[in-house]
Amino acid sequence: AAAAAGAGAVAAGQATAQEGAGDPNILNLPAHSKGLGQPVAARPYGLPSEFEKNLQRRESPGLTRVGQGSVSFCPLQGLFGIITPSGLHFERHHQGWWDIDPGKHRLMVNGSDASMLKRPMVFSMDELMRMPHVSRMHFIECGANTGMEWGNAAVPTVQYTHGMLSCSEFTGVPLRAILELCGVDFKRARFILAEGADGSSMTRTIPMSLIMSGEVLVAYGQNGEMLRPENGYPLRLVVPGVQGVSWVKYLRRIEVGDMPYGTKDETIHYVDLMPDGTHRQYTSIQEVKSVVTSPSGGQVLLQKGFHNITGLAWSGRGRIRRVDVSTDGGRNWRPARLEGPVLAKCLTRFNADFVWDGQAAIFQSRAVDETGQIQPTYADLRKVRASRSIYHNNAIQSWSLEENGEVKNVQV
Amino acid sequence: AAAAAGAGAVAAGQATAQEGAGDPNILNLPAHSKGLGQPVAARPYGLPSEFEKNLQRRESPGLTRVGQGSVSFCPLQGLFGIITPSGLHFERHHQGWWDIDPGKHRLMVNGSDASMLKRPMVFSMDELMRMPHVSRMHFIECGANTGMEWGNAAVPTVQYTHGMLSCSEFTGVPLRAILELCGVDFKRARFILAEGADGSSMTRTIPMSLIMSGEVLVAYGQNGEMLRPENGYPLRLVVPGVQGVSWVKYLRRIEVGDMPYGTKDETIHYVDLMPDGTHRQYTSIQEVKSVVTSPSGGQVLLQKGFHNITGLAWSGRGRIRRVDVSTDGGRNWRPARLEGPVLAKCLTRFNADFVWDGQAAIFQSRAVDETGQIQPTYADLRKVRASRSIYHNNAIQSWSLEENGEVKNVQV
Amino acid sequence: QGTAGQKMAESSAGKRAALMRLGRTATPAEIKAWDIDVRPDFKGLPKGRGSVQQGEVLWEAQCASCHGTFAESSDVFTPIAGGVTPQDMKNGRVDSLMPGANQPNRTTLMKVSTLSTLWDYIHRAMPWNAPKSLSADDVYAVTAYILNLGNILPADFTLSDSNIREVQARLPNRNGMSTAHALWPGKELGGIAKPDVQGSACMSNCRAEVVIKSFLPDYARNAHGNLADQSRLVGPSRGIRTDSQAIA
Amino acid sequence: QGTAGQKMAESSAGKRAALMRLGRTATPAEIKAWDIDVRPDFKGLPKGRGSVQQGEVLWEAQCASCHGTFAESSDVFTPIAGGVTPQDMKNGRVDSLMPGANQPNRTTLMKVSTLSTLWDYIHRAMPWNAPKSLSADDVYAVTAYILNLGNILPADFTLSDSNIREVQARLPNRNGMSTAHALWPGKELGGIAKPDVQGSACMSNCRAEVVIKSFLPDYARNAHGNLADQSRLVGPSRGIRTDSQAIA
Ligand code: HEC
Ligand code: HEC
Ligand SMILES: [Ca+2]
Ligand SMILES: [Ca+2]
Ligand SMILES: [Ca+2]
Ligand SMILES: [Ca+2]
Ligand SMILES: [Ca+2]
Ligand SMILES: [Ca+2]
Ligand SMILES: [Co+2]
Ligand SMILES: [Co+2]
Repeated sequence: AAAAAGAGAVAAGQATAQEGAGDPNILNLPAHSKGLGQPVAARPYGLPSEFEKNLQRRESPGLTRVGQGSVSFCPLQGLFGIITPSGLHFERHHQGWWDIDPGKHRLMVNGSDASMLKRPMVFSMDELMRMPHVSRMHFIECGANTGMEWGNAAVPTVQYTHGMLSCSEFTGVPLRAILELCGVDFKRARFILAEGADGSSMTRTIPMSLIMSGEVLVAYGQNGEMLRPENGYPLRLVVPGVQGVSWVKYLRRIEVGDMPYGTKDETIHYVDLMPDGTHRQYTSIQEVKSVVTSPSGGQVLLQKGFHNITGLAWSGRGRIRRVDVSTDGGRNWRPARLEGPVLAKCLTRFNADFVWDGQAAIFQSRAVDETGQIQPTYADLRKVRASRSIYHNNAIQSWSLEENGEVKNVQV
Repeated sequence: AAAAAGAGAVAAGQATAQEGAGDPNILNLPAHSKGLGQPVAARPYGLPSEFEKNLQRRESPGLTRVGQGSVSFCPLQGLFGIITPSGLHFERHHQGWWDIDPGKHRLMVNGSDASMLKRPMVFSMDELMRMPHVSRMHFIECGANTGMEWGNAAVPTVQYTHGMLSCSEFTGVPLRAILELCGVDFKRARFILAEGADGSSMTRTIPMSLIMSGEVLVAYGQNGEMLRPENGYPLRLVVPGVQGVSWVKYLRRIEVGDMPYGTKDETIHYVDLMPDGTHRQYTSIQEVKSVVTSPSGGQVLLQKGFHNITGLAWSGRGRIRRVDVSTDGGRNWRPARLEGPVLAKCLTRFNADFVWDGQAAIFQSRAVDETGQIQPTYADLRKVRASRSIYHNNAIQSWSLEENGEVKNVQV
Repeated sequence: QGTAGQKMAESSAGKRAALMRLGRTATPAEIKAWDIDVRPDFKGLPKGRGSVQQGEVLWEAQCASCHGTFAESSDVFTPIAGGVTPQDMKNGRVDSLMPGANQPNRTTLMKVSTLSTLWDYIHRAMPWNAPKSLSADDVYAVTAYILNLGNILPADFTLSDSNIREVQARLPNRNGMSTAHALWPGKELGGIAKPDVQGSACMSNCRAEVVIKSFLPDYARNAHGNLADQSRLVGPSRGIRTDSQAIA
Repeated sequence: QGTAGQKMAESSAGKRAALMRLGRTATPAEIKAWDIDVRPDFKGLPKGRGSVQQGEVLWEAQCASCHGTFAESSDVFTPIAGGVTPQDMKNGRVDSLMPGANQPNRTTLMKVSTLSTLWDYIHRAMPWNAPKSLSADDVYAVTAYILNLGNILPADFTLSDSNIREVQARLPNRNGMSTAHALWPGKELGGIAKPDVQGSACMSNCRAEVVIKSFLPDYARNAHGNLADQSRLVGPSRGIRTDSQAIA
């Protein structure tokens, strides 16, 4: 078996324990203090430092069998704040991703029958981008996030347990405004079908009540620029609070209708198996959830002493009201500090102090949203939904800190 | 002279004026609807679409003579919302940029004399990243932004008039907390010197009152990941509301002292020449300002009819309270819609409706901040500061829409 | 040049009229090209027919390479056929979905409750590497063949738009779906208002003892590459080494 | 393994003590290596000396290639010498900074009000491609030479830490700086509380007529590359073509 490398085994760039005249990194001026660097616009579109290459999106070995119908996970263990760098946004494709020419992309709106709307319509990107738009920060989480953990601790790091989660500022047109232009009969048309333009032509049913609230966006912007190809360039649906599969990418068509559509990804997948053998269909909301991202599984703390516990909280039902943190596996809790801004259906970053005395500890976080929903333990969750649901696992995550500094994924 | 190309001269991907059976882009299914795309993690760190290559950071020809002591401007004409994609963040280097090994980087805190603090200290990145941190969204604007326009309309697009402006979520440790660890005598030490590790070892004096407020951060995070090398990786000072040159990159040292430091970039540059021949020294705050980013100079509107006027507003004194928009060169104004969240010392995106009837128009925006400061006209500004100040031009920008659809930079 | 017009405060009617000029009416041919969805009530289903035997030919030529000759393969995806019984077809509920049924896989036929779903999906997305290449008749045929592989249709069956409702009534899991939950963000499906799971707000002494019930086994810890390469090179921690040297 | 400790609610004293263990005392040698700044009151200035003549040799070898033999070049940066008069040295105010003075450039010597600034900057950043390579004596010498090029010091002068205050008193623009403004975010500099410029909140009929006073000339419009290549390929607008074909 593996000999866990303790804190001492890691070569750390500590400023501590300085001997003699001082640190050679200070005494011998580095090349960058004594020379001329690179010019502006050396990279007209910039990239992270070479020293940051370890933070990548990665597949979970064995989870999926083909790359075009797979997932790459976001490296939450190394991220700060609430905005996910677009280059590290998690990916979920069902038939591969494309870089679509936006000049040729079209959005069609039609009805399941002609009486659903006054006029079926076609819009170009030029036209959609002329409409009044809004920008909003929202998380997107795959319904299957943390799905591998329903039965037991299965994967080593927060990238794999929770990395089908990202958060961006999205810019686009409220779908409601587009439907109004088409003269939709909102009394009859209580559902829409959103359809993508990729090979899978992903389809999902979206509730009209959410569209009426103005929250659902036909989005082209993400973190200030256009959507990335992996995230649906040039057009995707943004369905705040709802699982990622409904945020249809490469959006080509909206159909309004009077019943749900029973598509493959709401009948054969993204259905939640309950203990009575039935599947829950059209489960959509991502319920209140949180996770400590540091310290987290696969990390080794370098030293005893002060550490900042940090993590993310979110709820598909609205704002995060509070987050509590435990360092003893859930016996005792104390409130974490929320970093602002705290926005609805958006990631919220939390922090808490921790002084490591060298003893074992178990880190947990527990979020509460503005509707009063409290994140459940695995026991709470399994009591109702057992452990075969695959989707919508929002249980409290436990990370065990061992005396040698290694942090491991456990369930208590 | 140049014959301006009108709206008709531009080949536009309009969904309008469809003839016959329909649009071939719909009737003939595109390759991406009939094939298998690329796998996940094909790009472990993603990039924008190939179709977005026109949005780059660029130098302004003739403005500077060497690339390592130059500026690259952010393409504001194509951005959405308030977050600037880190790859398009404006650059200003004085002696070139570096990609510094964070394991070897150190932060020193010392005093101008020994009585200023109890203990001069050295911190590694490992240690700084263990301290309690915050994440905050702030704009950064070069003091010389719009500097080329003090005398007259000089450059064609908003990238060059206003592109030394960006906005990010920054993560780091309040400098105050670090100074407290060193036992700084806050009564005597009313100034700090911040110093970088690059060739220029950029130095700037920062007021202790701003540090005491907790706003000034020793930051390592930007938009969820580490700072980009061009923006100071692994450590930079974040000084909200204050001109970019004070946000010292590659931060290596903080000295506390009892008088300002009169550094090169606060004595020979970043000093504002007034009509009486004196220079204002230590001008720091970026005052209330806004600009319409679309329609803006160098653009050609494709069609008459509805257009969304959009732009950015910001103030170094706090939150934006309101933005007004004019389409007749400032004779008449109406309130713009502010997109949320509206945060202190952060960009605020505004929008307003505009129906183009084919006539000429002049677009302007005017911001008001929470302290009641109202963005001035060029006449207001020049009455007090004339036109040789170079720095801190926050005048109202005018864009003239001609009948052929071209938008040009003008001053009224 | 240079005189400024007055285009102030457009009335909302004026704005609406201007917005109405964006976009255009979709032509019938365009709608036909893109409106391919088939609903659970079979709205959208094109006329056509295809036999199990035609389906078999098609399957072996265009599907079996990925899904296996008997639709049993999990080489590229979960198995399609298997796990359903004649009893299930009667009840419309699949027994092997019950806890303890010891069914290794949840196959497509164990789950699918609406036949439209299968038809629609194959039509829009299969074969995976050549989606939307099948004719309507092809889709009827191959759907029939899949159902035959699941012993839901006999070998001499021909599936068509006129008998598809009867076949729907044979689907093993047709009664296996529920919308009685609080995870749909609206009232369109009925559902229930109150979420089914709630945590506890307890702050101290919330449990007598903390027992670790599941501990990540070493082989799982070490099955995700070298974790030391997946963590930043500075900060409060490093990634644990799980390369072959470290775990030797 | 697996028992959970109790590390609740650390006292703020405990937290402070733990934080205090981060970082360490800087050694004197380290401070010496990095604390190189020189303040306006010359705190931080190392002892040393250098003559105008030594400076000339150094200048020609290491500086003139970029700044010109007479520090007049604007090839890589704005000129360093020029634009100051004996009268300015008396007054401590540079006349050529006055409006209408018709001075083509604002040189370094026209602006610099504190000699420490020049010394500090040359010491930390010059030569541009080999910063921090000069000895203290070198910096004294080359600073003296620059001042000589500006006719502020005679050719036989030797600048040192003991006479630098006297030279400071000769700087042409030493009285040319003001902190009487509202752009410093604190009270440390005195300054004034009320911003000097305020706009108008007028909403209608704010001006009788709108006259375009400055219109971007065509050559300036076309001097920034092809603007059509600097704008997105979709959206409400395109970039105007300013390539050679379009403007032929
Ligand atoms: C090149 C490989 C390949 C070929 C050929 C192929 N498929 Fe598939 N099939 C897949 C993959 C991969 C998926 C899962 C797609 C996803 O991730 O949504 C799939 C999914 C399916 C599903 C849905 C199963 C479920 O449970 O979601 C059906 C039904 C199906 N295929 C039928 C067919 C038929 C019929 C053909 C031939 C006409 C065919 N396939 C050809 C790879 C293939
Ligand atoms: C390779 C080119 C190069 C060489 C060699 C060089 N310089 Fe410079 N110098 C520059 C540039 C470029 C700047 C402006 C840096 C910036 O953007 O802040 C500059 C700035 C200066 C300034 C500040 C001027 C101002 O107004 O800000 C002084 C003083 C100066 N140099 C003196 C020297 C001296 C003395 C030497 C030789 C010991 C020297 N330079 C060698 C390129 C050079
Ligand atoms: Ca339909
Ligand atoms: Ca766990
Ligand atoms: Ca000093
Ligand atoms: Ca202008
Ligand atoms: Ca139209
Ligand atoms: Ca220490
Ligand atoms: Co998913
Ligand atoms: Co600047």
